[in-house]
Formats: sequence, structure tokens, C-alpha cells
Amino acid sequence: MSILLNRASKVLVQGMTGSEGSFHTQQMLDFGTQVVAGVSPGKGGTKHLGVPVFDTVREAVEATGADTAGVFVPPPFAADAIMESSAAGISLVVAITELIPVNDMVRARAFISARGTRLIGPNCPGLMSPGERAKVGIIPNHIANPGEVGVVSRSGTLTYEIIQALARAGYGQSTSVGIGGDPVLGLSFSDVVELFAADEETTLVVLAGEIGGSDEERAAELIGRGYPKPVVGFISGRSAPPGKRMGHAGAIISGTTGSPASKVAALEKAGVKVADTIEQIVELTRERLGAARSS
Amino acid sequence: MSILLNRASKVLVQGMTGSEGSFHTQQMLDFGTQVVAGVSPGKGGTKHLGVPVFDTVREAVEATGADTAGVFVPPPFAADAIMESSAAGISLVVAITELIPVNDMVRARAFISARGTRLIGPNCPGLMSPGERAKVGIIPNHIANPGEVGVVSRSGTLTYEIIQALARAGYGQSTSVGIGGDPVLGLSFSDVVELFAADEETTLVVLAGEIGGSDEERAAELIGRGYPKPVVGFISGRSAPPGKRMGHAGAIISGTTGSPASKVAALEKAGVKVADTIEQIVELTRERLGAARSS
Amino acid sequence: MKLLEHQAKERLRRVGIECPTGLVARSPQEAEKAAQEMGPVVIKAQVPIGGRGKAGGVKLAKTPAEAHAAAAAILSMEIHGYSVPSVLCEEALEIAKEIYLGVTVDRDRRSMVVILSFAGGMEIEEVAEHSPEKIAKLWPDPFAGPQAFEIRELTLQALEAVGGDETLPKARYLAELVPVVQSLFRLSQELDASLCEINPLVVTASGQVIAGDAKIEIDQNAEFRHRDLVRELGPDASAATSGDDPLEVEARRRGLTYVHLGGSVGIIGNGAGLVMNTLDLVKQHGGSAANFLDIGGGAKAEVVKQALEMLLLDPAVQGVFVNIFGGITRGDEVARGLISARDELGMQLPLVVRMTGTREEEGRQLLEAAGITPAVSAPEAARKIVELIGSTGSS
Amino acid sequence: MKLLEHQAKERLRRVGIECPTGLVARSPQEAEKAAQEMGPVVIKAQVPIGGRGKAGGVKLAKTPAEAHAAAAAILSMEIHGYSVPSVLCEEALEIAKEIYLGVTVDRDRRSMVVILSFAGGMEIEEVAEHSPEKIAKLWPDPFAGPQAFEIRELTLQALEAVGGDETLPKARYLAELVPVVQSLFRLSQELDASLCEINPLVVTASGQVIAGDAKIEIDQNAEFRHRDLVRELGPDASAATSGDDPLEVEARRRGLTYVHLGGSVGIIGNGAGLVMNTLDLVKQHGGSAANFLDIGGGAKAEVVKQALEMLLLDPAVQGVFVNIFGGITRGDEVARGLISARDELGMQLPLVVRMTGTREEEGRQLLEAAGITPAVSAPEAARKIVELIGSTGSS
Repeated sequence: MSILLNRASKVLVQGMTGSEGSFHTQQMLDFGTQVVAGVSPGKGGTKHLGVPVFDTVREAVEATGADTAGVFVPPPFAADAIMESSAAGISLVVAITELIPVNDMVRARAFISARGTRLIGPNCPGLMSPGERAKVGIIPNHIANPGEVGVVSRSGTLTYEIIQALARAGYGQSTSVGIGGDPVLGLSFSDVVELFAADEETTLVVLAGEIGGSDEERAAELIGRGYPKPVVGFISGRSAPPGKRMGHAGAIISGTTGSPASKVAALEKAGVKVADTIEQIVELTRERLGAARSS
Repeated sequence: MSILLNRASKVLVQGMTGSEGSFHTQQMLDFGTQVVAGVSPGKGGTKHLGVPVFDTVREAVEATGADTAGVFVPPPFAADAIMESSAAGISLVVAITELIPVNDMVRARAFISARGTRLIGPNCPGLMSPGERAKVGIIPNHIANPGEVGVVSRSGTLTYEIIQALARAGYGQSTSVGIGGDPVLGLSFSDVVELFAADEETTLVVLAGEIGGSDEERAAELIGRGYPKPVVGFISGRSAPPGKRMGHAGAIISGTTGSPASKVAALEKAGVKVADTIEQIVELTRERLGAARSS
Repeated sequence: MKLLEHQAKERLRRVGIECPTGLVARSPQEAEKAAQEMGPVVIKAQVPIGGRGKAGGVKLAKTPAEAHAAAAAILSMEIHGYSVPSVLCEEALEIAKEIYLGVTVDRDRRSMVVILSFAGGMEIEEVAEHSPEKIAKLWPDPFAGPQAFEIRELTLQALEAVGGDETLPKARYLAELVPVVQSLFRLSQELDASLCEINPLVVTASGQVIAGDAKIEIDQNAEFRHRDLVRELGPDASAATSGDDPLEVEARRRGLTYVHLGGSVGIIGNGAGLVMNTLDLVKQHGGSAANFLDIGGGAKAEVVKQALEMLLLDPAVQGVFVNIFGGITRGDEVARGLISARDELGMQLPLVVRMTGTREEEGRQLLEAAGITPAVSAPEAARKIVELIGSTGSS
Repeated sequence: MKLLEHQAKERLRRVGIECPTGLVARSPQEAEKAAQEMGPVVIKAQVPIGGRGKAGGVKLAKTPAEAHAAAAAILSMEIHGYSVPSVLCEEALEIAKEIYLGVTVDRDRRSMVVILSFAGGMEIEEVAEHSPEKIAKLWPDPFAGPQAFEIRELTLQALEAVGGDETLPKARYLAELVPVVQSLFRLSQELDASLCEINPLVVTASGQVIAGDAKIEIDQNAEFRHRDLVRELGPDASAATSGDDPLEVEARRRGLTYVHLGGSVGIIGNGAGLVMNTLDLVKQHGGSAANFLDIGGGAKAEVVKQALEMLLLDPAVQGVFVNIFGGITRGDEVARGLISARDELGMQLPLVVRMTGTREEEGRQLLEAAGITPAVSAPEAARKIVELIGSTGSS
């Protein structure tokens, strides 16, 4: 098993005919993902990469039964694409696009929340369930490794680092989820941590946070109320000077929450071992799980 | 019994300290209505007509448990008042105010629908349950008469005519509801007719429509699918020339629905006897109910 | 309040909707000059009423001389009762396709509705009546407005409804209509418009999408939010909403809800339903109503006086029937207004008053003291006024 | 993109929020003339940075001569690294009360937030830190915006939080703040502002509610929707968002996501999380990072070249560590950018590259062909660059 995405998931890709959309759809297909439709307004009725293309998500859903959407459309149109999938009944939307105006995301988030749609991202690497040969997003195929560790991270590239380091030590992933680095996101750490709790395949969770916001603190609260699996934590940005804005990740340290110290303290209070380096994530995982079984 | 409003209803009045609000709140109190609060921003903490006044509906609801609101505030502020009551958990809002901009009402209607609040009006006389000594709105007290007829009408003054004519013949009302004459309304004829179906006290329903829209036609459809009580219909505006706009009631005849002929035909097809005059409403009521019992 | 075409297009331009270059001319000379600057132009009567095309109020002029002649002809016209103070001289478009686009209120849905049809142009009303399936509709969330994806869905639906349209590639329609619809909707909200309509939305031979004509009507209940616009457009714009009848225009100037019907019994009542029923009663008793006049809820004496004055402007009125059932309206206020109006205006015509409801007794006493006997019921009052006017009065 | 005070106030005025009369002066003479017209004025430095009051950039001038002197002093200042090209001469307000009002993004709530406090003015940051309970917040529906009733509830909450305020009667506060908050929110939406702030919102001795100061910052991701504004404000406004560091200003001019940190190891990476982790790694290995520079997802060779060029502008940089983990970013693109930049810029400093992920192999081959050996892991790369720079390099 896995969370959010499995071999039965039927994926459509919004913006599939664009350059990024094409490249990564091919990667998703190569990985084994059931990509059943592309959506590009005006190109309905054609095929691309062997996948039928539709003008609207609604048509794609009606024709193919798609339940999951990957969003690769450019920033000015991305929030609309997210809302379109939600309105058409897609249950999980994965928005890869970065640089979406924050107001657009505030509105899209309100729109999809009212319709019960789950969103991952935006400005995220997406998610991958290696044992299910299913991925939506841009996590490189070659680092995937089926296994028992659930990974949830804010950052894209850091997620890859962690997956790769775990893989080298022989630990695979049930599902890896990059929740994204924008100020306004879909699923939070808490949401994903809760999903991992209920997933049989997952035996340990790696939570990789960073400075800014208080999503890590809230996940710590959740874990502190009793969590059935070991959790390994990691917080990046510890050497960032307070008050410096670290890129469009919107990582602004404000008040006492948001600082690396606050996040580490909250996690440790909840009984989470917090690693100082990526190498230490692997060590703590080994400590908790014993020698790798999937290697 | 009655529909929507009974002796247990706790009513707050928005705009109670204004001239219309004061006058009609006194009438409501005289009728026996439990008016538990007034809301006038800035006058919170005072009393008016012996009733405590609050700055916000939320405070009034918290302090008094009010569940029903009457809106007497001027048109520019009326839609906001409706939304305020809805947001504070009021379950029935009765908006008397007329001349509210239609866009305001479209928005208010969407707002309250999302919260499950019932709205009567705007631009309506409100409702009255004589046997329960409860009224919200402006239906004159002296015409009230407890009884078994449920009255639902678009027009305010026409409602009074009908109540009075029925009363003179000895028929009282379970509840009389004026749903209002604006283009964008809360409860429709269908909604009220459905409520009357389930009310034990009500043995016959008088439905008084007018030209414009297709609410009467849709109520006829509902009745046509099987309705447990006799219904007497009436349509005013039969001598209005087609295409003439009859005041801010927004009564524009468009296409084939909306015309008096269409409405009368739809009602008759559903088995509803349609009266030509108010006197005939009384006659048809007598035909269906026999001699008045409440006289 | 209706905007003239050129006023409406000015608003469309402000929200980014493409409109043809145009100049307003108040004389044939100005029209000639415009044509000298612009080349071939269409000369269009600026009147706040539909159907001007069929009435001859729109002419193509290929040369300045033709522009002069066309403007002279149109400026001397009367179109459905309106004189033509100005014409709009617009660059002539090479029309490849006419689309209908409108935003208005859908009372059955309690919502705003966006209406789109690829069978646009002058025949849209016929389409609406005989082939309503060719019209696609969208009911947007009033706060969010129509989203881009919703407009693409609407566009596809409208295209399918006419079996497709090849004037532009599908991708262009899907892209071009999104900002036009969003801007038009936004404009309708900003202006509190009860109608914002572009008909035709023209696709030109070169593939440009541009507003051929535009109608904007402001919700009269929302005029308090648009004082500047009311001032800018002047009282005629407000007055024009009710139609082309001079009495109705006058009534609007006075702020009264009045419809001229042409009979001999002047009607004043409170509440649209009651007034409509009063019309029905007068007809049932063999009379003919001169008008619909609703003084609304809570009318004060001054409004009643204004209403009576209004009725007396209609030379066909031979008697007046006042029908008041007081809820929010109070009998004493109505009585005071009637008495002072009758006295000040020196009214000699028969006056029948039926009054009941709130402060009925006080009103009745005032009327009786002034020598006016109220009727006991509305049907009785109807019978009485028809009797008093006599058979000569019915038209 | 930050607006200067006078630019922000111009926007407030357009949406109906009252602001003091003001004139922009670029010389002491102009300030003197303004004071002659306006009477006593406040002279305020127009710089895109907070804290100018404490830095002496705001002076009261009671006479034209004082205005001349104050403007001369302020125009020759440097405030947190910014020269002062102009001052705003504003009518002096008789301040009875200072309110804080702001609209910004609340990332924890995934929402816009309206912030209101009756403990406004210069001390708001202290209030936020030590008495956060004195600040009231509202999270409006993003489509509907704050409703009037919600603003009244917010106002009451803010009043209660400070134990009431008698400067104005409660009814006036409830009435006056509604349009100000609604207009400010609408403005924030129209401008895609990440921050719209009025601090202080002044209640004057005569009871007028008026914006004393205003800050507006536009979301840089939304600048594509505000091309006109970007053009109007010029590149300095965009550049100012990241702070007052000249290197950061320059980076913004080049469109790079860069933060100056002051150490000796120049850092380039893709993804904020990875770059932050790279900083941590450098520190863990005894080095000090010169900067944060995130080339983002899918960066092309040209961007990589720009990034390297940027790093070399920092004289403290003694070596460069490039850390790329390709997802949407491709190794070959990064390699091409690095090689051409190194060659064109004639870069002599140590360069350590760690590259893995999408098109890793192609990138690695390109680097090796150009004589750059990639490190096998990020920690190894960190160790290597710190070694190459040597102990003299760490600050």
C-alpha cells in the first residue's frame, strides 16, 4: 500500500503538451503511472505521447474516469487549473507549478476546500509511491525505491536528497510527498502525517521541515498526542540568519514560531528524534527500524 | 402548530431602533412575539421598547439564544444584515426591507445558502402564526385569526387582503407567509408549500402568485407530483399588458412562463383550483373545507 | 438607468474590452469631419431604446459626404418616441461572425447568469424564442465571478450548440472569450448592472474579437452607489429605464413607480401585488385602468401627494381609485397626503378611496373630516369608481 | 515591489481612503514652496524601507523656512543604505489616536488576514511581540472579502482588547472603519499586494479618520499582471523588496532570488530547501556562506550563468559551491551554464560542483569535458570547498 497515490490511480496532466508537461509526463509514463488523459484547451481530440488530450478536465474525467490531476500549466493559469480539476470532481490535485501569485492560491485553496478536494503543492515536486509504480510530479524516477519509509518534506530538492540517502542505506519509501514551499499550500505536514499513520506499509515517517510558518509545530502537536509509528525529523535552514527572507519559499521567521529552534523543540517535545544532517536521518532510521529490510 | 415560526421562536430585530423598526417591533411585541433582542451597531448596551440592544447579531445570539431575525435596516445595509444573522447561526431571517440592490441579494443569497439559513423576502411582509401569537414583519395585527389555512403569497398587501377576506368568512390561518416580490428571493413557493404539507394544523393552502418568474409553475409541478392537502390558487396581474414592467416587483413577462395564463394553466394541471378574485378564494376554500370551523 | 451605446462602450474599454474607434457627433458637420478622419463609418443613433436598426437609425457611410447625409437623416428622426440628439460615428467592421454575450439576473436561479450564443446579432430574440438550445448559460458564484475554466466550458457548450463554428480556431475562441466574459462580469458587478450586453460581439474578417454594440442598464435600487454616474448621465438616462412613454419618463423623474396603461381610471396603491389586483378589479367591473402606480411600503404624505399630481398629468384620467392596505404604510399618512394634494391641486375628478390596515381608523377619520368617504372593500371601490366615471369613461 | 509612501497614498485615495494633502518635493526650494501653500507641514523621506522616523527622516516644519531646512537635511541623508531622492510634504495632523490596520497573507491559515489594533503607531512591533492579545484579526473569504458585519465584529474585538477607546464614540468607530477596511482589502486584491498597511491610521483631534502613513508591497509573482505599475515605479521599486543590501538590490534587478549573508563561500543551488541545507552543510564543515541563491526549478543555462556572475560581484566570495539536485532542473542545462559563465567571466576562484538527479549523467560528462570534476555528495562538496578556500576564507 501507499498513501494518496497507488497503481489504481488514474492521472490526468494539465498542461501536458507544454515542454515541462511533456517531459515529465513521459517520465511518469516510464515510471508506470496510469496517465489516462492530458488537458490542453484547444487541443482536445488530439493525442500526445500516446495519451488522449481534452479541452477541459470535465471532458477528460467523463471520458477516462481520471481521479488525480498533475498541474504543469504556467503560473498565470495554474490556480484556475487547480479549481477546474476540483470542480470536475478530481479528488487529488498535485500542483507542480511555482511562482503562482499568492492571492490566486488563497482563492484556489478556498475554492477547493469547499469541494473537499485534496491539493498537494503548489511549488512542489509532487509525490511518488514506488511500490505502486505510480508518481505524479517531478521526483526523478531513478532514485525511487519501494519500501517502508514514508517521507514528507517541504522542499523539492531536499526530498530527493533524503530519498537518495535512504535508498543508499537500503531503505525504500512507501510514498514520498513534497508538500511544497509556498506560503499558501494544500496538504500540511499534519495532513500527510495523519495519512501515514493509517497506512499499513509505512513503518516509519521522515518529516523534513524548514524555517518559516508553523506547520512543523502543528504536526509535532499531532504526533505528541500519540502517534503509532516512529518519526524522524529534520529542519533545514538552521544557519539562516533570523529575519532574512530565503527566496520565494516565503520562509520568513516571525515571532517565536517559525524559527529552527522552535521547530526542533516542538518536535523533540513530541518525542520525535531530530537529525542534524541528512546522513543522520539515515542513522536515526536505522536505529528505529534496524538494518534495512528492503536492501 | 404552524410552520417556520411559533411561540418558542426567539426573535431579534435588526434595525430595531429606527423608525420603522421601532413601530413594527412594538406591533410584534403587542402580538405576543418573543422579541428578545435588537441589533443596532453602536447602541449595544442600551434598551429600546424594553428589549436589550446589541452591537452585533453574534452578541445578541450569545446573550439571548435568538434563532429568528427580522431585518428592518435600510436598503444599503440590508444584505449585510442578512449575512450577519446567517453567520451568527440564526436559522430563519425575515427581510422586510425593500429596494435592496439585486446584486446585493444575489450575493447574500449565495452566502446564506452555503450556511443553511432560511430566508424569507426581502421586500416582503414577513410571516405570522396567529395561533402561536408570533409574527415577524409587518402584517397588521388586527387581521390575524388563528385557524387551519396556510397562506403563501408574493405580494404584501395582497396577502393582507386574502387574510382579511378569509377571516371575514371565518377561516383563520395556521401561518401566513409573504415570500416577497423581488427578483432574488429566499424561500420560494415550493419551499413553503412543502413545509405546509408537513404541518398538522394546516388543512388547506392558499397560494397567491403574480406575473413574472416561474416560481408558481415550479410549485405547481411539486403539487402535481402528489400533495396531501387541497390548494387554492390565485394569480394577480391578469390585466397587465404583456411586456410591461410592473414596478420594482420585477414582474417582467418573458417567454411563455411568467404569464398569468402559464401560471394558471400549470396550477390547474396540478389539480389546483384557481380563483379569479379574492372573493372566489374564499368560496373555493369553503368548497374544500366546508363551513368555517374557527368562526 | 440606461447607458447610451457610446457611454456603454466607454465602460467596456475601461475594463479592457476591445471596441471600434468612434466619435460622437451632434451635427451632420461633425459626422462629416469624423468620416474625414476615420474613413468609412457606421452612423448610429444614440437613443436609450432597442430596435433602432430596424427603425433606420443605423447607416453605413463610405465617404464624408455620405456621413453628412446619413447623420442629417438620423438626427432628424424620432425612434420609438425618442428624438436623436447625437450619433456615434464608428469605424466600419468587416463582420465575419456575430456572437451574443450578456450578463443579467436569472430570477428563477436567484443568480446572475452569463449568456453566450454563437447565433448572435439582430435575430437573438428569435433564437431565444424558437431555438433556446442554441444559447449556453453559466451561473457563476457571485463572489468569485466566472472562472476561466467555467468560461471555456461555456464556450465549448455554445459551440456544440450550433454544431461548431469555423470563423476562428477552437483554441482562439477558448482563449479570447475568457477575458471578455470576465471583464464584462466584473463591469456588471462594479456598475450594479441589471443588464450588460454585447450584441453582437463581432469576430472580424481579420480575426479580431470586438464589441459591435453594447447595452448597459443599471439597477435602479443601486443608483445610490453610483451618484457620479447618475450625475454624468443626467436624469434622462434614469427616466429611460421604464420605456418610451412620456408620462413614464416624467414619473421616473419624480421617482415614482408608474406604468402608463391608457385607460381612464387612475390607480394608486401600495404594493405591486395589490396594485395589480386593483387593475384586475377595475377590469372585472367594466372599467379600464389608466396606469399602474405603486407608492410602495411606508409611503409618507408627500409621496401620496406626488402620486396624485402625477395621475392628473394624464389627460385620459377621469377618476382616481386609491387602494391602500396598510402594513408598513400607515393610513393617517396616506389620508393626509391625499387631502392636501386634492386641495392644493384643486382636483375636481371623482376620488374613491379604499383604506384598511395599519392606522386605518385614524386615516378614515381624517378622510371623513375632509369630506371623502372611504369605500368598505376593494371590489366596492372598483364598482363605485367605474360607476362615477360612467360608460363614457371606459376606453 | 514596494511603493513609496506617496505612491501608496495615491492608491489609497483612488479607492476612497482619506489621506492628508501632500506634495512631493525633490529640493529644499520645492519643500519651502509647498509649505508656503500648505502651512505647517511634516517633511518625510520617501525611501522604500521602514524605520525612517527613528533614523531622523521625518521632521515637522512650522514655517516655509523650517521646511527648507528640514528638506535640505533629509534630502542629504542616507537611510539604511538608501539615499533620499524626494520628500513628501504633508499637512500636519493633530493626532488624537493611532490605529494599526493591515492586510497581508497568513500562511498558517492559508488565507489573507486583516489585522487591526488600537495600539497602533511606531510601537506596533513591540505590541505584536509583547502584547499580541491587543491585536484583532479577521480572515475573510478571499472571494467575498470582509463583510461589513465582520469588520464591525473585528472592531469591537480590537476595542475590547485595549479596554475600549474613547477618542471616538463606539458607533463612529463601527461606522468609519467599515469602508476603510473594505477599500484597503479591495486594493490589496486589485494590486496583488502581499502587504497593504496603514500605520498609523490617525484619528485627528477633530474626529477625522485619515491615513498617516501607508506601505504597499506587491507580490513579486504577480508582477506580470501589473506591467503598467512596474513601468511606472521603475526597477528600484522591485529591487527594494528584498531589503537594503546593495548586492540584494542588484540581484533583484537581475531577477535572482538572492540573500546576502556575508561569508566567503558563494552558494548556488536549486530549491530553497536544498540551498538552505547547503548553507547548513557549509557551516557544519567550518565555512561561512556568502549568500543564499536559489536558481529555482527548471533553470536554463542562461540563469545559471547570471547566478555565477552575481556571486562574483561580491568581493568577499573566495570560492563557489554549486549544489544541484535535478528534478525539473536538468543537469546538462546547469553544466552548460556553468562552463560558459566560468569561461566568459574568466573566473579564477575555486569551483566545486555537486550535481545529481535528472540528466545527471549528461551534465557530469559536460563538466568533466570542461575540466570540472563534480563531487560525489553534498557533504563531500562542502568539505572540499571549505578546504580549498582555507582558513583565511572563513569570516
